[in-house]
Amino acid sequence: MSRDALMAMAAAREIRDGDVAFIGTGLPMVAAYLAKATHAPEVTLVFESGIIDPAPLELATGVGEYRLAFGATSIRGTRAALTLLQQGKVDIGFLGTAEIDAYGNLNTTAIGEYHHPDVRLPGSGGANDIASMARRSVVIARTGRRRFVETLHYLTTPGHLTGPGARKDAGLPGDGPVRVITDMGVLGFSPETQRMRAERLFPGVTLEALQEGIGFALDPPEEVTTIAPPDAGTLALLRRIDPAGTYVALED
Amino acid sequence: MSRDALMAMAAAREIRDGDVAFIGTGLPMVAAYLAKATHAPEVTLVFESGIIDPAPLELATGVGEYRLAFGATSIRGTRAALTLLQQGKVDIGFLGTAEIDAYGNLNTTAIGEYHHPDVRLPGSGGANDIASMARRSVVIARTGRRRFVETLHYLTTPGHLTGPGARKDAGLPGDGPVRVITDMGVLGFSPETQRMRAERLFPGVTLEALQEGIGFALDPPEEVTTIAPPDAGTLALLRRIDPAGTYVALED
Amino acid sequence: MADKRVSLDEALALVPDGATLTAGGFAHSHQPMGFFRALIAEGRSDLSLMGVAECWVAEWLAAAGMLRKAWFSNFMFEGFGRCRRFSEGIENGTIAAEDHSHFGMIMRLVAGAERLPFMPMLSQGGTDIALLGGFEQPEDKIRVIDSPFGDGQRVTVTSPLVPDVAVIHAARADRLGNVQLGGASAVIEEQAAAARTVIVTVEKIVETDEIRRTPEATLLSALTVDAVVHLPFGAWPTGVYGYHDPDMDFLSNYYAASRDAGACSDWVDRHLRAPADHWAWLDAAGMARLLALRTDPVLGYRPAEVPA
Amino acid sequence: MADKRVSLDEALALVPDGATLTAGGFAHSHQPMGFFRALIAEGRSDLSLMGVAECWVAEWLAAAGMLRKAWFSNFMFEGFGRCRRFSEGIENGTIAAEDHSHFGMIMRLVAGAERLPFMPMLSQGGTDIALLGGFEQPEDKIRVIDSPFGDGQRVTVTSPLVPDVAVIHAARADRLGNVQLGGASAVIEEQAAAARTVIVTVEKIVETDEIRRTPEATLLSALTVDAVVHLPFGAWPTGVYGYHDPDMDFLSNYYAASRDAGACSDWVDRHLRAPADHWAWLDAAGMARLLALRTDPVLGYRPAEVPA
Repeated sequence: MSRDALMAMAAAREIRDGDVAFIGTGLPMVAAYLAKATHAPEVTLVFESGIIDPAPLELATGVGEYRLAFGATSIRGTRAALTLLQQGKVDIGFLGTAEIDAYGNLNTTAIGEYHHPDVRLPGSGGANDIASMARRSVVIARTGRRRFVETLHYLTTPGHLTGPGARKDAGLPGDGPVRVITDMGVLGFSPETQRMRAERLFPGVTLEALQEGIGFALDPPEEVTTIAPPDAGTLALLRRIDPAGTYVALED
Repeated sequence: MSRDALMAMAAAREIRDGDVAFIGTGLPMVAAYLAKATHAPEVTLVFESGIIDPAPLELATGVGEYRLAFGATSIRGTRAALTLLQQGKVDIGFLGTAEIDAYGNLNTTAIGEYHHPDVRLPGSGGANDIASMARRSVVIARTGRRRFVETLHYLTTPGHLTGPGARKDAGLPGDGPVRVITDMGVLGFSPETQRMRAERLFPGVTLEALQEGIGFALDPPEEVTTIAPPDAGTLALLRRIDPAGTYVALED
Repeated sequence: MADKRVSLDEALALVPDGATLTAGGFAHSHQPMGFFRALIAEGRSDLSLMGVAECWVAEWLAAAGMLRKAWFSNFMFEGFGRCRRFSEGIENGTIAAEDHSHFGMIMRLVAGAERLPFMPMLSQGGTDIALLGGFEQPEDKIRVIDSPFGDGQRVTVTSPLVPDVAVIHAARADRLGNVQLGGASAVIEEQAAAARTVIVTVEKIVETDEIRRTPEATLLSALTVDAVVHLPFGAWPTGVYGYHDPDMDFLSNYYAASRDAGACSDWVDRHLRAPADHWAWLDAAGMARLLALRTDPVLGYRPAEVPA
Repeated sequence: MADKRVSLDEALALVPDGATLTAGGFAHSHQPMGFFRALIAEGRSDLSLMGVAECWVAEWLAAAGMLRKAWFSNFMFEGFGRCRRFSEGIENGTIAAEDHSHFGMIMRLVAGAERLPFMPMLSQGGTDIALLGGFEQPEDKIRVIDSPFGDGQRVTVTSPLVPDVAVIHAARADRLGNVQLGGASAVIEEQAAAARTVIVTVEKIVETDEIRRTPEATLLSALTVDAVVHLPFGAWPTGVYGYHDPDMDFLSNYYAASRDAGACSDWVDRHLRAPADHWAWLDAAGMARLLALRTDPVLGYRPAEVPA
C-alpha cells in the first residue's frame, strides 16, 4: 500500500466540484488532477505564476514551467493570480511546510533564531497569501516531532494563529486550515479550540501511533474513521497523472 | 487671424519635447499633434481610454474612437492609463471647464446648488485625476464672466485650491495648473498667491480687455508680452492635422 | 467550471427591481445596449448605477424612468453633448447623484472587488467630490488621512462599492465564461471583479479550445463570470472594436429626440419598448444599416466612404 | 520618446556600488542572468535586492559576495532545493533578510510605484512577517489598522519600496523601450513601475511599427523604460517563453557546486567571471547546447527527446 497514494486521495477529496483551487507543484498538483479526473471535473486550477485553468499534456514539475502554461484559458502575472485570493474568488489552497503547530500555523522561513538561523528556508512565497485569503486551506505534511511542534521558530503562514477570533483581529478574511493531510492520516481542528485533532486514519495506523509522530498533544477526536485504500481505478489514474512517480510513488 | 489657431499654438507651446502628455478630445488633441510635428517630436500621448502613443491616420473625434487606437504602441484599460498619473509618469495634462476661479479650480459638475442644480454637467471624468496627479496642468477656457468666476458652484477639479500649501494638505502630488489658455491670451499664476495673472496677450488684445472678460480681479502681472500670430507653416500644419476645422477654425 | 450559457430572458431575470448595476463600455463603445434595450422593454423600477463612463446605459435608463440614483464619474456624449434625460433627472430631483473622478470610481470598485475597507489614492482630495456628499455622507465616501506610518504624507482614502450586477458586452466568450475583447478595455475588468453577479453578452460564443490559443487576451476569466448570452450586435448602436463602428446616425437621432422630454418618451416607446425581442430590434434597424457599420479588419475602424 | 538602446557595458554602468536592485523572472524563467553574469564579472559591492522570485539572481549575487541585504518573499530552486549561498549568507550573517509574502512584496512595490505611503491588503497580518522585523523595524513595514471609515474591519497596511534599478529580460522591445513578452509575466510590470531606473535586455530589437501590430501585448510601455540592451540568450541558463527552455543541466551543475562554499567559489570564477563578454559566455556553453534548448513553437516548450 502506498502512503503517497493515500495522501493524494485524501488531498483530492478536499476539493469540491466547481471549486477554484490555488495549486502548487508536487503532490497538490497530482491531487488536483486526480480530483478533476474523478469527482470534481469542474474544478478550476490557479497557479501563482499567473496561469489559470491550463490543459497540460504532461505533469509539470513547477508552476513556472512552460509545459504547465499549455492550453491555459488565461495567463497574466503573479499579482493578478494573488489578487484572485484577495477578491475571495479562491475556494481552496494547498500548503506544504517545514514546521506546523497545533493551530496549523506554518514555518517555512527559518529554523533557529530568525536573525541568525541554523537553517534558512525559502520564505513564504505565496503560502501566507493563500492561507490568509483562500476560503479554506489544506496543509500537506508528513508526520514527525520536528515538523509537528509545540512552538514554531518563526510563524510564516497563518493557521488559526492563537485560536478563536485571532484571524479576524489580524484582518485575515479566509477561514484558515480545515485539514492537515499526513502520511498517517488526516487531521482537522476542534471548533472550540481550533487546535488539531485526528479525523481519519490510514489503514493500519492507530491514534496512538499518529500522536507519537506529533510533537504536541492532539485535541480529543470527535470521531475517527479509517480510510479505505485506493482502488485499482484510482491507482491507474495516479499512474497516468504522474507516470514516473515523481510526486506520488505507488509503492512505499 | 484665428483665435483658435493662437490657442492651439499657445497650448502646443506648453508641451516640452520628451513629455508624457495626457490628452483629451478637441483642441488639446490638435495642439498635441502640432507640438509633435514641430518642437516636441518625442512627446508621448496618453488617453484615458487606455490608448498610449497611437499613430492615427486621421484626426479622431473622441478618445474612445477606434481610429485613435490605430498604431498605438500599447492599449490597456482606463485604470492602467490613470495609474500612470498616480505613478508620476505624466508630465502634463490639459483640461477644459465650464467655470474656473482665480486659483484655477474648475467646475464641470453643476451650475446652481449641487443637489438641485439649474444645469447638471457631465462630472469630473478624468479631469480631477489629471489635475491632481500630473506634474503640471494647463486649462483651456474661453474668457467670459460666467466662466471665470469668483466662486465656483462646485469644485470638481483642483487648481491651487485655496492657495499656497492647500494642495499638499489635500494629498495632491502634482504642482497644479501652470497656464490658462484663453481666446484673448495666456494666463499664469503668481507664485506668492497662486492666483491668476496675465502673461501673454494675443495680438490686438489689451490687459484691460482681458480683465473685462474675467469675473475676478487678476493679480498684477510680472511682465506681459504679445504673442506673434501663427506663421504660414503653422497654419499649414493645423490645416493638415484638422482639415475640416472641427476643433481649430483658421478663420474667426 | 460549469456551462454558463443562458438566454437573454434568463439573464434579464438576474436583474430585479431595485438592483444596483454597473455596465461596461465608454464613449460610444462596448456598451451592452442590447441587454438594456430588452430590460427597458421588460420594465424595472428603482435601479441604481455604479458607473464610470457607460453614458448610453445611464441615459436610456433615465429616459425610461427606471433610474433612481447613480454613483458615477462622467456621463456625456462624446461629440454630441450632455446626456439630457440623465442630467434633467438630476436637475428635477428624480435621480440622485454621487460624484467621483474616474479614478475615484475605479478605486471604489477595486476596494469592493478586493474586500478592502478602503483604497488609498492621490486624487479627489480638497475638492467638492470629497467634501460635499450627494446622497452619501462625505465622510463615508472619502477621507484625507495622515499615513499610518507617520511619514507626514497626506493621502486620500475611498470606501468600497459593490454592484449587484455587472453587464458587459464583449467580442467573444466560451461557454464557461472566458471573455476576450480587442481594443481599449475601459473599466470592464474592475466592474466585473466588483459585482456580485456578472452577465456577459457576446458577439460570438467559441469553443474553450479557441480561447486557449490566446490566453493572454482573456480579459475576464471564467471564474468571474456568471452568465454568458449570445447576443450579436449586442452593443449596437454603440460599437465593438474589430466588429463594427458606433452607429452615429442612430445615436444622433436619439440625441435630437432627447432634447425634448415628450419626444424622447415617444422615441423610447417606439425604438426601445416596441421590439418584440433582440432580433426585432435589429431587424428594425435593417441589414443595410448594420452591415455598413462593419469595421475594416486592417484599420480597426470604418474608413470614410468613397463617394459614388 | 528617445532611442534608448545602449550597450551592455553602458547599462552595467547604471548600477553603482550600493545600489538597490529588483530583477524580473521567477522559478527558472525570464531572469536577466546575462546582465548579472556581466555585473558579477565587473564586480560590485554592497548590493541590495528588493526581490520576489528572482532566485537565480539572488543566489549568484550571494555566491559572488556582492549581496548585502534582501527584502524578498521566496528564493528557492523549483525542483532542486534551497539557494545555498543565499541561505548560508543569511545563516552566517553576511546577508540581512527582510521577509514578506509574495503579495506583500508586490504591494510594497506597487505603493512605491504609485507614490502611496501604504497599500492595504488582507494577508500577512498576525504572523512573524508582520510582527518580527528583519533589518527594518516591524512598525515601519506592516501595521494592522482599523478601517478609517469606522466599519470595524481590521486591515493590514504595508509601506512602499522603491528600488534604484530594475533589470528585466524580455522577448523583444523597440528602440524606444516598448517591451513584449509571452507567457506568465510574473512581477515584471510592478517591478519596472516601482524602480527609479529600468533596464531591459531583450532577445530581439524590433521596429516600433512591429510593436504597433500587437499593442495589447505590450507589457511595459516605453514611458517606463530607460535603457534597452540587445542581449540574445540574455536569460540563459534560465528560459524565455517562446524562445528556449531553462537549461536544467547547467542549473543543476551550479546547484551541485553550490553545496560547498569552496567549490561554488571556483564555479563562479570559472563560469561567471572568466568570460570576456556576453558572447564568450554563450560560446563557452556552445551552440549545440543552446540550440537544443529551443522550444517548439506550437507547444511553447521543448518536448521530450525522441530516443536515438
